Amino acid sequence: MKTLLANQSEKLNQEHIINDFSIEVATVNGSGSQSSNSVLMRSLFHMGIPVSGKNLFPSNISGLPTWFTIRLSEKGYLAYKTNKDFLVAMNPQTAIEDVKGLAKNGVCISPAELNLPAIRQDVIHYAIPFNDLVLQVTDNFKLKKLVINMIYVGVVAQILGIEEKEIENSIAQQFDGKAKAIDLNLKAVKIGLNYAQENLVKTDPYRVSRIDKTTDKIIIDGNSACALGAMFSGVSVVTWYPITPSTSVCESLIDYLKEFRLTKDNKATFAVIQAEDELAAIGMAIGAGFSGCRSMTATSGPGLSLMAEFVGFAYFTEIPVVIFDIQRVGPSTGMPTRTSQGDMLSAYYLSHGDTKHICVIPGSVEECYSLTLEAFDLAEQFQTPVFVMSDLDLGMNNWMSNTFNYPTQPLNRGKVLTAKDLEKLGQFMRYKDVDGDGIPYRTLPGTNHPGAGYFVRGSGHTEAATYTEKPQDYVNLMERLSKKINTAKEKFLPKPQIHLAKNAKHSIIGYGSSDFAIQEARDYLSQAKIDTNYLRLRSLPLGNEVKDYLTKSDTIFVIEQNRDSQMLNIIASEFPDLAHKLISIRHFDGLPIDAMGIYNQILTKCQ
Amino acid sequence: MKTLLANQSEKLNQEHIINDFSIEVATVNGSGSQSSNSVLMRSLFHMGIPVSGKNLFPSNISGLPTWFTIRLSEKGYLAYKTNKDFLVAMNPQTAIEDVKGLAKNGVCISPAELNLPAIRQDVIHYAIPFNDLVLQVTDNFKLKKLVINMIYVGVVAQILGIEEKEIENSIAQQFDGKAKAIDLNLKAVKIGLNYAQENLVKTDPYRVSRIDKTTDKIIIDGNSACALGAMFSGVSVVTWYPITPSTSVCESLIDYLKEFRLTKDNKATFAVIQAEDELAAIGMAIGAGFSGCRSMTATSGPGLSLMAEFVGFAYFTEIPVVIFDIQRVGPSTGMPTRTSQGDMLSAYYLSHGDTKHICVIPGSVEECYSLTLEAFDLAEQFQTPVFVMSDLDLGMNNWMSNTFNYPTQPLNRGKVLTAKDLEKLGQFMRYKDVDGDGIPYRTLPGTNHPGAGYFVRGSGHTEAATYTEKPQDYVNLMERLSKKINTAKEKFLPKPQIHLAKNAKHSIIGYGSSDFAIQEARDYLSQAKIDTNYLRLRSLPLGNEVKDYLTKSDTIFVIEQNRDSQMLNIIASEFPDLAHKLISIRHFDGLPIDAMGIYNQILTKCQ
Amino acid sequence: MVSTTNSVNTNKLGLTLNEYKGGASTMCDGCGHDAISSQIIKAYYDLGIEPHTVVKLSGIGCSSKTPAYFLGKAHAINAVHGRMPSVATGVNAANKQMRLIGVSGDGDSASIGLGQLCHLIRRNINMVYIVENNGVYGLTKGQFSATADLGSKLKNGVINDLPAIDICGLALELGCGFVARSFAGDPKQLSPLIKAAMSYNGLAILDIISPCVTFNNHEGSTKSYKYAKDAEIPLQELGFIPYFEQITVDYEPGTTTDVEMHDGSHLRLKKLDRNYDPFNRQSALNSILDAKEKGEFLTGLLYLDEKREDFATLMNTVDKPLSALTAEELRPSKDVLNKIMAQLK
Amino acid sequence: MVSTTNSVNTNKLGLTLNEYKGGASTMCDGCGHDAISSQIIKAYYDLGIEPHTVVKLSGIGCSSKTPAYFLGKAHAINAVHGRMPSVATGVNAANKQMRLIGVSGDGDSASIGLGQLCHLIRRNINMVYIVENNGVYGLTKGQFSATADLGSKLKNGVINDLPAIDICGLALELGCGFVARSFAGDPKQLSPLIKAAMSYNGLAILDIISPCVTFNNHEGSTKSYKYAKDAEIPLQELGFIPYFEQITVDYEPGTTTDVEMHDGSHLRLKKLDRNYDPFNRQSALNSILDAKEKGEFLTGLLYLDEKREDFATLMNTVDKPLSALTAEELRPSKDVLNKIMAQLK
Ligand SMILES: Cc1ncc(C[n+]2csc(CCOP(=O)(O)OP(=O)(O)O)c2C)c(N)n1
Ligand SMILES: Cc1ncc(C[n+]2csc(CCOP(=O)(O)OP(=O)(O)O)c2C)c(N)n1
Ligand code: SF4
Ligand code: SF4
Ligand SMILES: [Mg+2]
Ligand SMILES: [Mg+2]
Repeated sequence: MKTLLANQSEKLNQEHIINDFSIEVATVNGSGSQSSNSVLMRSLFHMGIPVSGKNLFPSNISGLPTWFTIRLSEKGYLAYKTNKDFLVAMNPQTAIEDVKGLAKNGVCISPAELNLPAIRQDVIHYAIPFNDLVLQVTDNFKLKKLVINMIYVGVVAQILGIEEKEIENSIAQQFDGKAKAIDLNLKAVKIGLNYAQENLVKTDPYRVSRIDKTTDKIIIDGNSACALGAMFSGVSVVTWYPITPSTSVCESLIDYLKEFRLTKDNKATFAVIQAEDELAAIGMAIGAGFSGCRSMTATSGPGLSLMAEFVGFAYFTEIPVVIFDIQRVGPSTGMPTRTSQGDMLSAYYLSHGDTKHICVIPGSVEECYSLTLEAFDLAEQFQTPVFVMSDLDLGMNNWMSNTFNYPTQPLNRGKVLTAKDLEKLGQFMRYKDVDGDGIPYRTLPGTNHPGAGYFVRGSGHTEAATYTEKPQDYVNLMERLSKKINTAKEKFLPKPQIHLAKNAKHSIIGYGSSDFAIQEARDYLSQAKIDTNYLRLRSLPLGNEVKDYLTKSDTIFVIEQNRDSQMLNIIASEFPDLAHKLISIRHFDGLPIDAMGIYNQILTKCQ
Repeated sequence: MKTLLANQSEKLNQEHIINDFSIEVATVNGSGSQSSNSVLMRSLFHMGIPVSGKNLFPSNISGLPTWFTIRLSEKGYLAYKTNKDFLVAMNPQTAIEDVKGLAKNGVCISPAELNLPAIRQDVIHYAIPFNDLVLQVTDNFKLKKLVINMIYVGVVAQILGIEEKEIENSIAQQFDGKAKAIDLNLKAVKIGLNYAQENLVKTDPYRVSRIDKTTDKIIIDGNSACALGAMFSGVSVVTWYPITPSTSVCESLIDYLKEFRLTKDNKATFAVIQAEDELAAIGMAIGAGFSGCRSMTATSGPGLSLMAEFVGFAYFTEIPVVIFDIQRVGPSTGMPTRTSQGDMLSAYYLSHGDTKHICVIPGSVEECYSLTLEAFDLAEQFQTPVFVMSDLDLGMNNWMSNTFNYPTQPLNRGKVLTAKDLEKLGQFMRYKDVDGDGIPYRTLPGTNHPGAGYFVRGSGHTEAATYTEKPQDYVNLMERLSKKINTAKEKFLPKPQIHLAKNAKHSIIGYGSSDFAIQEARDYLSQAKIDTNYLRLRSLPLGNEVKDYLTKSDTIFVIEQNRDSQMLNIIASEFPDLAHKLISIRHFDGLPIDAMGIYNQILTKCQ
Repeated sequence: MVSTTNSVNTNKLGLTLNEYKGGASTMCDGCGHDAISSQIIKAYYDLGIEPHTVVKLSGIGCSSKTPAYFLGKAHAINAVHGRMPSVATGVNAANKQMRLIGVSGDGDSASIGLGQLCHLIRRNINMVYIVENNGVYGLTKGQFSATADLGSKLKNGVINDLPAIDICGLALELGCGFVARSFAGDPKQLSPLIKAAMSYNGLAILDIISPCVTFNNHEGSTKSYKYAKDAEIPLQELGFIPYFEQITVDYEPGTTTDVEMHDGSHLRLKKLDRNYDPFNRQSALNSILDAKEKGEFLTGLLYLDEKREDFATLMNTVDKPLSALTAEELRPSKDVLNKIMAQLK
Repeated sequence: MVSTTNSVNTNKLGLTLNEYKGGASTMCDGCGHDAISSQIIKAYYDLGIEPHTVVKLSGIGCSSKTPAYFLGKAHAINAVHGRMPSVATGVNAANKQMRLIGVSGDGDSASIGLGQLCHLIRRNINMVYIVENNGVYGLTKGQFSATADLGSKLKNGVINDLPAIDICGLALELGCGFVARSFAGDPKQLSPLIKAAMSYNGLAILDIISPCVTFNNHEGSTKSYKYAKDAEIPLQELGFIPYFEQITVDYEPGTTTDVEMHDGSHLRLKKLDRNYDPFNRQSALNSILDAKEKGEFLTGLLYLDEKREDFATLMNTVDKPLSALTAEELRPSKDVLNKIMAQLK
């Protein structure tokens, strides 16, 4: 018996599919499968195989269907793949649909009692008596529910050939020194492993095998990466109101801050305030930003809408604040646990009247970190709200990434006058464009000088921060604000990333979490003899690089994850002269965008 | 003495300027000059002279400078005119600046004690001993402050030749039967008249003379016109929170409703609720709209921002509601008593996620009435929020207009199923596109049928109004919402008004309160041999007429009252193919747009 | 026995309990919210209210989802987070004949929604308003809400150092005419309270401790089943007799009070150990403060004022719902327009 | 005489009263708000507080404009309507050493801003919070606010049929540690109250009736000068002795209470007719309710709790203001990043 699986696998060697397929684990939420899936993913990662993990979960706490997908890709493709090759069908509610959704000749592991094999003949089924096996681990009712998930890890490991050592490592990592938990889970894995080894005849082609493509890589979700960026930006006031999928930005930041930002006598160098709602959260962040702290809040769609009035206030009164918008599917409550890029227009123009905000748009978890660093600098340098436009896919899913670099630049705190400066200057005009770049000087409360104070108001104000209703004062102020944002745009905002292809007849513009799918799609397009240029936007407003790119291209596919072609709208608004070249490619069903979808749409439009 | 003025005026007859100039009255607010200015304006109007009155007032209750401008124009130009010809300088705080601001060879009436004549030699000064004269009217301290304003009415009347009878009529109209007030004010006017007649030597060229250009016309402000539109639309739930300049929409509506919408036993056929803020106001209006009432709320910039979340909810759940946005200068508090068209982008895209709202854009007080009628029909027909985008200039200033027409169409209550319908249908799918136009059927609470109920939620929902997170359900819903708004756009939204000129090389697009200034500017341009086509937008999203117009034009000047060329952005977004033709003409200092400004900008761009 | 048509399995309308149910609950097993839903279902059934005459309202949260799990045939709006009160106000203004029930959470009502709740109380909208109070934001995974008690502990050990907002105390302070507190684990008390609230003509607030088994049911929580059971001190023994049932007089005078509600139903309060007067606002406030100091958890009817006029009455609208008015009633005649035009000339 | 440098026209810092003033007021002549501004100016002057150590905060309204008319050299944020409390919270979190004063109106605080105000109270932010209460929205021309009393009348005859939200009652219910009510027309009382509020370590709420002469000072108004003067019943005679002045003991024990404030100043309360205990929350609540029933307008210090910890204390931050931290204190070292990266591998 012991050798059956091994033998079998050798026979089929010629048609093996190695390190390039996707595993889907279907469970119900609240069942504790997250740890198991993490362990599974990390073990693969530790074997040097590029992986990405995506959690498709309901807006609910427990008992509803949840799917976790792990994609393995030697080429390092990290985007969502609609094809699922290898299924662990633990959820009776969805098992039939799940099996139906499998790719051709897929594999299905399922509890024996579900009797799934009948559904599809082309699928290779491994039925496992989980309920019996779990009794070998524990008879504690609560624990059983949890450890059953580790049993499938063992089964999968055995079938795919995941190294046991790496599973052990991953479990140790997952349960972080908690010996009892480690033992129990290891035991469960072993039982799964053993059962599979002894009872299953491997007839499927899927295999993993150690390579070395993850050296120096990490796995992290975008929200934790944003949190790291914030901590290393020196954030000191964090205000928030929980909302999926932004919650974990603040929750992981709290963890980091508690670990790394206490003084020796356990005093905090930060304040985290859970506000009563988003109006309060942004108000608090603005108060702190005015007072000279690096302050932030994080939210998602509905919270963004609620912040509209205050964000306009901060824009007009020139108060720095960083706002993370982890986009989910809207409008309204929409689908809180699904991803989209549907807030681009709202965030960019947020608030009534003439407002336009600096946005940075990370395209990877690495950029979640690095653009957050930039966001805090930009907010203080330009004394204005800065949005970090992430999304659920980037924010809550697990991504492989290069390790993050320690910031090379010191904090840029912008134009702040000290008591000494004030002494020298004699007089201080809060809203005067002294340097011709549109950026005025400010003072902070606490500056020990009787001339430090000034009056912030959301109504019309002069250069001296006094009240005015004079038409020309208003025009001057508004023109200066434009100029200020222009200075940012021309010199300081994160530049787009441009990939030019030789002989490319077509060009692509994309942004944010679409990057991985776009890169993958470009490879497929090249294979279909359609070479493409690609510009990935990393900030708003759009700068000259974008203009040049538009100018040099004939047709430009603007790829985005929303219904209304929001970024295309923004591009058309900012470069009306070039707008006729734009073609919209949209994906907005709430699932992360995938390469084949893009490929197919572009192919159709090219024909 | 008696004849001096008369003689003098005859001498100068050849250079008279008749019925075509502007009068500016400079006072402080809270001083009661509003009645006097109204009387002045109406008297001119009753003499058959087209007039428009604009009040430039501070965001404050009393004691600060206020200017009221009356423009007389035989040609019927009603737009703001920056040139002031005839000044009544009652405010010592601003008198010097006011005189400096007068047009060349202007006229200045001022209190004798101000000694203004020294300031400008070219100006014709009439110094009046108001403080002495007022003693002849009353010695009541409070009343003196008020009636002094009627004295200048008398003086102006005598100098310009306003018929005394019309002043009498206007006073009667203004004080609506209150005999004591009428007497007192008449007395004051007479004293002004007599003083001027006996003491002044008329040396200025300004005259009025009866014509017949106001027959069948009315004078009204846009907010009252909106209120009338709402009442005749059958509005029954009005929710609001005061904010300048939208307050008078609701306050005049309350007055109208109390007069005309009580039953014989004094019961109300309406409910007006003063909410605690704008979030509550829109929430209440949505609750009422869901329940089958025609409901509305009115607000301005900051309130619009606060409504963002709820408006997205109503869009997504398909609840009718009419929202009046009387635009003022933003961002933030901005200049609450100055006008702008700065909320176009915010309103159109209001809320996070993919949202796009129907907006109607009145270009006159007449349209404030008629497009309000349409707005209520559209909201119920398309089960969606509809914005009426007015502004302070239109809303709070006095405009001459044709009388309003009684609606010719019955109320269009949209697709509502009765108990009988339900009985017939058996089953009812709230969100199903039965007719292929994207518009589903709804039921109302109170329908006497056990199957009438359905579940409204801002989260993902199926055609049967049940909860869903299925990607395809979401896509279907969002596509249907697009289709629904498309149906409106193609067939039901107010069409743009188009004026084509023979041989026009240039085209104009404008909207809202800019209409009067644009029309006037087109005349001046024609005189300068630049004929222009003109399309006035009356709704969003933009329909095929706009596309055709763009297609047929070479260059199109988009004229608007905001910094960021907001409508140009919208046009570019919706017609990227044609966006390269657009040229922005902006005016955004908070004063109403004027013809010369437009003329000059276009002229420069044409050269 | 008088009734012959009503079998034991139907109510006075001939409907079964099943017809008062909603979709399958998606709450966690054991969640207090489900227990409350059951009592709501039972109350409508017992009172024989037609489901389609009810409008269910809620905000966002686990608790706010529950209207989907009862009275499937009612009208319903699951509004945005914390702003259900305004929507309810609009519904009431449009149709004062509909019976409104709002279900909210402590986050929805006491954190983001506190302002709207206060103004709802002030306006005295005729509705039942239930706060399913678990001291945490269940749906966003267990952060403290503003009703979390001082010193109570989260699963991860974090301790709440801010005082709780007391929904009942606040309601009393703002003049609410029906204020009760109860516990999801005490169906005997919950049932008559919910029915009385439904019979009350005005805003009836029920603050119901409803343990979140997933995030706030541990040692150190003051909103757990165990804590509530141990600390609960019921103020009365309650009975409810709907208007269509015969009133029996089998109670000892002096110890029991019988209140006739607006619709003719009767709420019967039997005194327990304490001498509590639920018709005195001031003493109600004092009792709540006292209890808070002593760490007691008082449940029952805290305050009842049968005289306060509800908002719809103050609005003085026509008898029929505004939403039922015809075009003729809504649009004034041409003469009216002409008259107005004449005045503007 | 000890002091030689301080002439009669300067305070202990050597500053004149003028240096505590702001821009010219744009309030209507006689507006209560101006009277309050004068007392604020005087308080800062008397206490010898450096203007630039103060942050003035407000929302939107006539009242909210007034920070522009006092302490011209202070820092200031005139925030959006009704949301000043959150901004104040952020300022306090960033710099707990600044002295915060908020000025708001009844519309700003009790209508649109009610939720934020309640949560400000709950958090106990260290600041003086003044509500210039005139029962109407002055700046938008006189509509009723949520503090308008039941039955009070507008100039146009409209009568308010909703109960008033009582800022002090609410503050007490929510556990505010310093609650006082006063009247713009009573400078003798106002002055010590404002000073005591400034010396209090936590949130000090002052609800000050401040008549709107333009829109709510007529017959039928319950917020007019006349009404307030006639109805006012002061609870104590108040005196304030700043920490830097010598304390005299020239009072009769028994009739007078002397409270030492956090900063060492003393508030002296001399009993008047009534026996009022301002250190008992419950009796304060009761007195307010009693007075409301009798139509009395109680003024003075309603409640004082010197023990409650303010928010900054609870936050357990480093001693210096967070806003004064250096880059080194704010940005963890490279080792920290490396450590974190290692864990993620
Ligand atoms: C504007 C907005 N902010 C935040 C959220 C996220 N959110 C959903 S439910 C919830 C809290 C719900 O708590 P509670 O009302 O106590 O309900 P429970 O889940 O505990 O029953 C939050 C913060 C949201 N949906 N909308
Ligand atoms: C979001 C928003 N809504 C409405 C307004 C309009 N508004 C300005 S002041 C004010 C009321 C102010 O009343 P209160 O706070 O009592 O101040 P008062 O003028 O009476 O001193 C309102 C409604 C606004 N500025 N912002
Ligand atoms: S998370 Fe808590 S509140 Fe939500 S359903 Fe589960 S137990 Fe109930
Ligand atoms: S309107 Fe009223 S509140 Fe405003 S300044 Fe005038 S008197 Fe004061
Ligand atoms: Mg809760
Ligand atoms: Mg007020």
